[in-house]
Amino acid sequence: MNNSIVVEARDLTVRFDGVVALDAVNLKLQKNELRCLIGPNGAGKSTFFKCLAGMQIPTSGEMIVKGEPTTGFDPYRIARLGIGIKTQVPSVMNGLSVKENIWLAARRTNPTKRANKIVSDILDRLNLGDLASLEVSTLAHGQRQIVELGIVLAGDPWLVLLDEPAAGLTGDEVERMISVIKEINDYATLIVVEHDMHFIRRIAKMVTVFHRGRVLIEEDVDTVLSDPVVRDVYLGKRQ
Amino acid sequence: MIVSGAKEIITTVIVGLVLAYGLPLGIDTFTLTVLSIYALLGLSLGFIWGFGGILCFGQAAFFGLGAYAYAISAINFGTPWIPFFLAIIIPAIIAAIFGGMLFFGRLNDVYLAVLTLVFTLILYKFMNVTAGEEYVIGKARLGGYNGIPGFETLSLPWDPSEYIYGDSLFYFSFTLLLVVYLGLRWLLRSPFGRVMIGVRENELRAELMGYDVRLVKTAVFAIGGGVAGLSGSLYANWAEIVTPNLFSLGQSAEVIIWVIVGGAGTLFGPILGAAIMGYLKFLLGQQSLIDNTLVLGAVLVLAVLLLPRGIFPVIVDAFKRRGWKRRAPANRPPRGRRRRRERRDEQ
Amino acid sequence: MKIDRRKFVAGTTAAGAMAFMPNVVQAAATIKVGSILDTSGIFDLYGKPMDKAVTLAIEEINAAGGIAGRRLEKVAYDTQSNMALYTQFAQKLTRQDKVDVVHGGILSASREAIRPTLRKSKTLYFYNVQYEGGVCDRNIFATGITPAQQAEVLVPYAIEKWGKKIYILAADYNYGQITAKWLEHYAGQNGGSVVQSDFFPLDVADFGSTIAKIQEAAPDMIMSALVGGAHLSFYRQWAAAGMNKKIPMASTTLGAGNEQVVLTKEEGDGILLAYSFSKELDRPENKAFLAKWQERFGSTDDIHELAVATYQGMHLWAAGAIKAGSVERDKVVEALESGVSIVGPTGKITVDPKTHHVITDVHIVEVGDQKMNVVKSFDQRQPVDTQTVCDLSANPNDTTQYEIKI
Amino acid sequence: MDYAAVVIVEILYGISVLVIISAGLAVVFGMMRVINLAHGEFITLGGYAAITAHSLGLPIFISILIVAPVVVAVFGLIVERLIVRFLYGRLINTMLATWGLSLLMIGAMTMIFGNTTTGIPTPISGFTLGRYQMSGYNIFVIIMAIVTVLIVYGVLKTTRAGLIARGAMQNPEMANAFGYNTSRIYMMTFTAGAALSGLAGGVMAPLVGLNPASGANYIAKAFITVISGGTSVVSGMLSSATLFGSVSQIVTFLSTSVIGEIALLVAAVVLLRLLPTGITGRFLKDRV
Repeated sequence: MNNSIVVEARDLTVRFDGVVALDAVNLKLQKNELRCLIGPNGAGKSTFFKCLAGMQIPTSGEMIVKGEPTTGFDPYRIARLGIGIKTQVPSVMNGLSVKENIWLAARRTNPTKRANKIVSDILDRLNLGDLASLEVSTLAHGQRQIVELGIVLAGDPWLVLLDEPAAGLTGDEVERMISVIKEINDYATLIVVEHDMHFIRRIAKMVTVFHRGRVLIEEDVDTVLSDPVVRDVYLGKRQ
Repeated sequence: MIVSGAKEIITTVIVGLVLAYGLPLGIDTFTLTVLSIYALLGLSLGFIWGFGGILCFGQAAFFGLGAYAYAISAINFGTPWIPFFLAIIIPAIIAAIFGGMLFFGRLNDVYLAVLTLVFTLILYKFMNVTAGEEYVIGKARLGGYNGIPGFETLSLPWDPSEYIYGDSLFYFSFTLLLVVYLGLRWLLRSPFGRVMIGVRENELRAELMGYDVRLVKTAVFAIGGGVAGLSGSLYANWAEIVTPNLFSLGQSAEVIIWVIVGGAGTLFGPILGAAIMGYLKFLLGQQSLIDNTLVLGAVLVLAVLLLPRGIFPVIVDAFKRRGWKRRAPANRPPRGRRRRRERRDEQ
Repeated sequence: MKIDRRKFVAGTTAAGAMAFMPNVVQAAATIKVGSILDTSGIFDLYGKPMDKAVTLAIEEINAAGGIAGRRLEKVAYDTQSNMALYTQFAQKLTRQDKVDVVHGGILSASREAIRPTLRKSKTLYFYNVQYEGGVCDRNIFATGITPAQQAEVLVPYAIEKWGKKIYILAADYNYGQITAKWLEHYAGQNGGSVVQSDFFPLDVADFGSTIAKIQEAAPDMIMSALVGGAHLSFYRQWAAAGMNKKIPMASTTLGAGNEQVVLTKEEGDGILLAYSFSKELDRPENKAFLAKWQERFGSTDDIHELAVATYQGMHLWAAGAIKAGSVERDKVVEALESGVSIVGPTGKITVDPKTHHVITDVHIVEVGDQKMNVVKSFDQRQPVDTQTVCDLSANPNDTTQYEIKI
Repeated sequence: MDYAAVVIVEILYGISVLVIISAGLAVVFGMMRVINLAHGEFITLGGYAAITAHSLGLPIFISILIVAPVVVAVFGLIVERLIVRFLYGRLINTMLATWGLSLLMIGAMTMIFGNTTTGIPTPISGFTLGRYQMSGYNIFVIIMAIVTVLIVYGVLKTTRAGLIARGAMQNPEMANAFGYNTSRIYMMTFTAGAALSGLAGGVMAPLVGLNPASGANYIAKAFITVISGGTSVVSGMLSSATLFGSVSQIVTFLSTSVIGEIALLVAAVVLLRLLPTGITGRFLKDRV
């Protein structure tokens, strides 16, 4: 097996009550790659994402991370492999402060002192200093996205999974998100599920397009975006 | 949320001393003892519900198990102190096993509620049919509906003829209440406590951080079971008899009422709720004008409708606007997240 | 007489203090009778009439001049059918109210909850309830009928009338288990046999499968020691299946809470019972008692076995205290142990000095038209069950509740 | 074999009792995601309504089949307006409030009717099955269970009201947009559930001795049946009632009724452990 392949899906299939959400998907991911998954609603990209994150058990097929089969792992075991996950709707601890949220993520792998240090680093890095002691439930949607990103970073992951990171962000925040993603990509592998074409254009290198539970095409970003079939599927299906 | 530890210990001890001297002036210690015991039981549910996000409809199960564990082992050992500790450990272990079964099965919400309820019902029904001679544990007959009377009660470890009884049982129970309260406060401040709160806030996120939510919840449930067991063992010492009614639906309902009335999401609230409702019940018992159950029910309905956060947080808010973490009224969460958010909305 | 100086000082101080508190003088002069009963909650069906019986007996005793010239005063608490409140109120009665005697307790569990408290505080205790027997404690007098007293007369009568094969249904707790054993014991003595004994927790209300099982066993009769509201469903379901026409039934429990009135004629008629009391008892004392109750409370509908036992328990205690000339515990106990008897609505009752239980008349009654009609009376039955295990004149320090091995 | 027939009738009867006492709760839970913990007291109230009506001289079948459901429906309507409607969407809060309501009702019924166990005689006489004498009323209960299921199914599946109600429960915003008043639909559904509880009380009244605390005997079983069934009103309730009814009756025949009840509870624990969202949470999802 090629050592540089860190994530591999083999014939991954998910069925819900007879509806096929994923149909024998095969996908490989190189180390330090930044892969974008796109596709219209219901194309299967989010289902694929959930299988990878341990939030969905595939009906059949295999998921392999760094040579180890992870099919059917619970999310916490996936996370313990060093994988950071940001879900579609920000999954944060609403009743806790920004700082406490990030601290909890940092504390799992670090002793208290070191965790405190990591928290302050991340608050700086994401410009969250002003919000540090506010309760997350009081923040705007975009700010919560950033907090969630901070949580992901605090776990010091080598693989980061982001589901629609740009949704609901203001212009400034999008810029910050883009720069953080690029920064993360310096040392970690990334999978980004996204709708927003402009955003994809800004960050993507390789893009995988899902359609009706299958991989339609897997090419570099320019090829994909100029592909007439993709345009058709995407725009046609969207409305 | 976090006051400095030393300051809190000092405050608690001072308030405790004042109450320990003040309360017996107005209320007899026999009643105060049972109020302290109820407070401990309320505290156990307040802890797992308010901080662990586990709504147990059968907290009485562990209360009863503690009382029975004490009575049965006191008859077998003939001394009170080994049973006293067994009455904490056994319910905690049973809670760990039962909780583990539930949480590793990923049961939540109403399903958790129904199974904890069923658990109490099974114990209740079982204990009620143990009148026959064949139901013996060591030297102790389980006694069925009539329960187990006549076991050794707590005495001084260095002088077994000196029983902890009457006033001293009150001071003993009250001290334990303070100790457990401080212990749980300390636990909540520890890293484990924060993880636990994190799990309550958002299980999925805690999982995605790499915490094994099932294990955390099982541990929380076991601690709650141990505290309820302690309270049950004190109860056995107070009442000098244990009966299957300790496992009854009514007993479980009362605990939930205490926590709701006092305020879930705080530790002091359940204590206050238990004391107020316990005393109210006692007072109601001395009149026959209006049915006691009716009043308890009305209090619960009104509390849910008017004071869903409980009395204690409202008092705290009234006294100081700052310092207590107020929850912003939760907006209706987006559809997809409703299930997960539900628990929080309800507190 | 030598006057101890300290006692004298204490006495004068107390007298001085009392001069300023006339109420205390009065209170000290009355005799306090503690009553602890469930007058609300699920057992109030039993407790309310018992409470009335205490009131009536106190009024009668006071009208007759009280005890040793002192009037009686009732101090009552409602335990709300909650066992926890029993210990709580027993403490209150002994510590705060400092009563001279306690009458009360309904369930055996409630009696066992307060018995140690009353013993420790040396407060005399009367338990006036039909119960499983076996309590052996010099501080307590149990004036209710016990299973052997009922079974001893009921079983032979029923066997002679109906046949030898008996199917027993009993409540699944001490009372039911022990009663079933006595029924079996007397069945054996009288040439009968028990084909099956089934026990039901007090909340079981569905007897469909049991009725089918009984038919499978085809006994000559049913003996029931079922207890409480839920078990009442059995009689109803039994009649609904038409079984009451096929297999006759006897019971040691039906009617203790006036259940014969809740059942219809069709459901209840023909069931045989054994009690010390029935409203239909044709005795002058009973008629007088019913008349007084009617006058005091307006209706005699609620009177039952336990209320009468309480009424007689009060009078028995008063007779002992009058004989002793004091309400001091030890003196009253000695007086009662010397063999005091009274004649009450049920006839003559006498204290058995060895067991502190009572020797009483027992009557076999048949339910008919929602009444308990007396068919045969047996005079002065001994508490034979408790007598097999308990001898307080030999072991005055015994405090056990024995489970009688037969 | 006669005995086998008797056993089968008893099993059917066991299932029917579960269906009857669960139906009201199932409708309210399945349609509205509301657990009414005062359900047991609703049943008890139905029982008292039937007994009172009968003692006032009304014919017994009118008392149990009409008076009981109507009285409890009216009561349910009042409860919905005063309490439940403020708590929609907050499952646990509704459970707590209705638990309070149940205590309140026990207290109130004690004050009104007293603690004495009462009842009405069984209106149908027994019949003979081979060597065995059976209760005719048990057969009536089985028939009533079938009728109840058919009514609930029929209303939900075939009538316009049922369709609107199902739609509104699935997607309140949508129903609102179509001009249906969801608040009214909730109100009607809760009232219908209460009527079913009242019917259960009426039907059960001749079988059991009734006292204000009787509700406790029903609520636990009904709660377990409904939750284990899952969210589909009819198929969920039917499947779990069948499972639990058979388990408890068979075990009862083999041992005692308590072991039967414990078997029912253990079956519920095992079932929910294996299928954490109930039977229809896993299978039969799209049924009514």
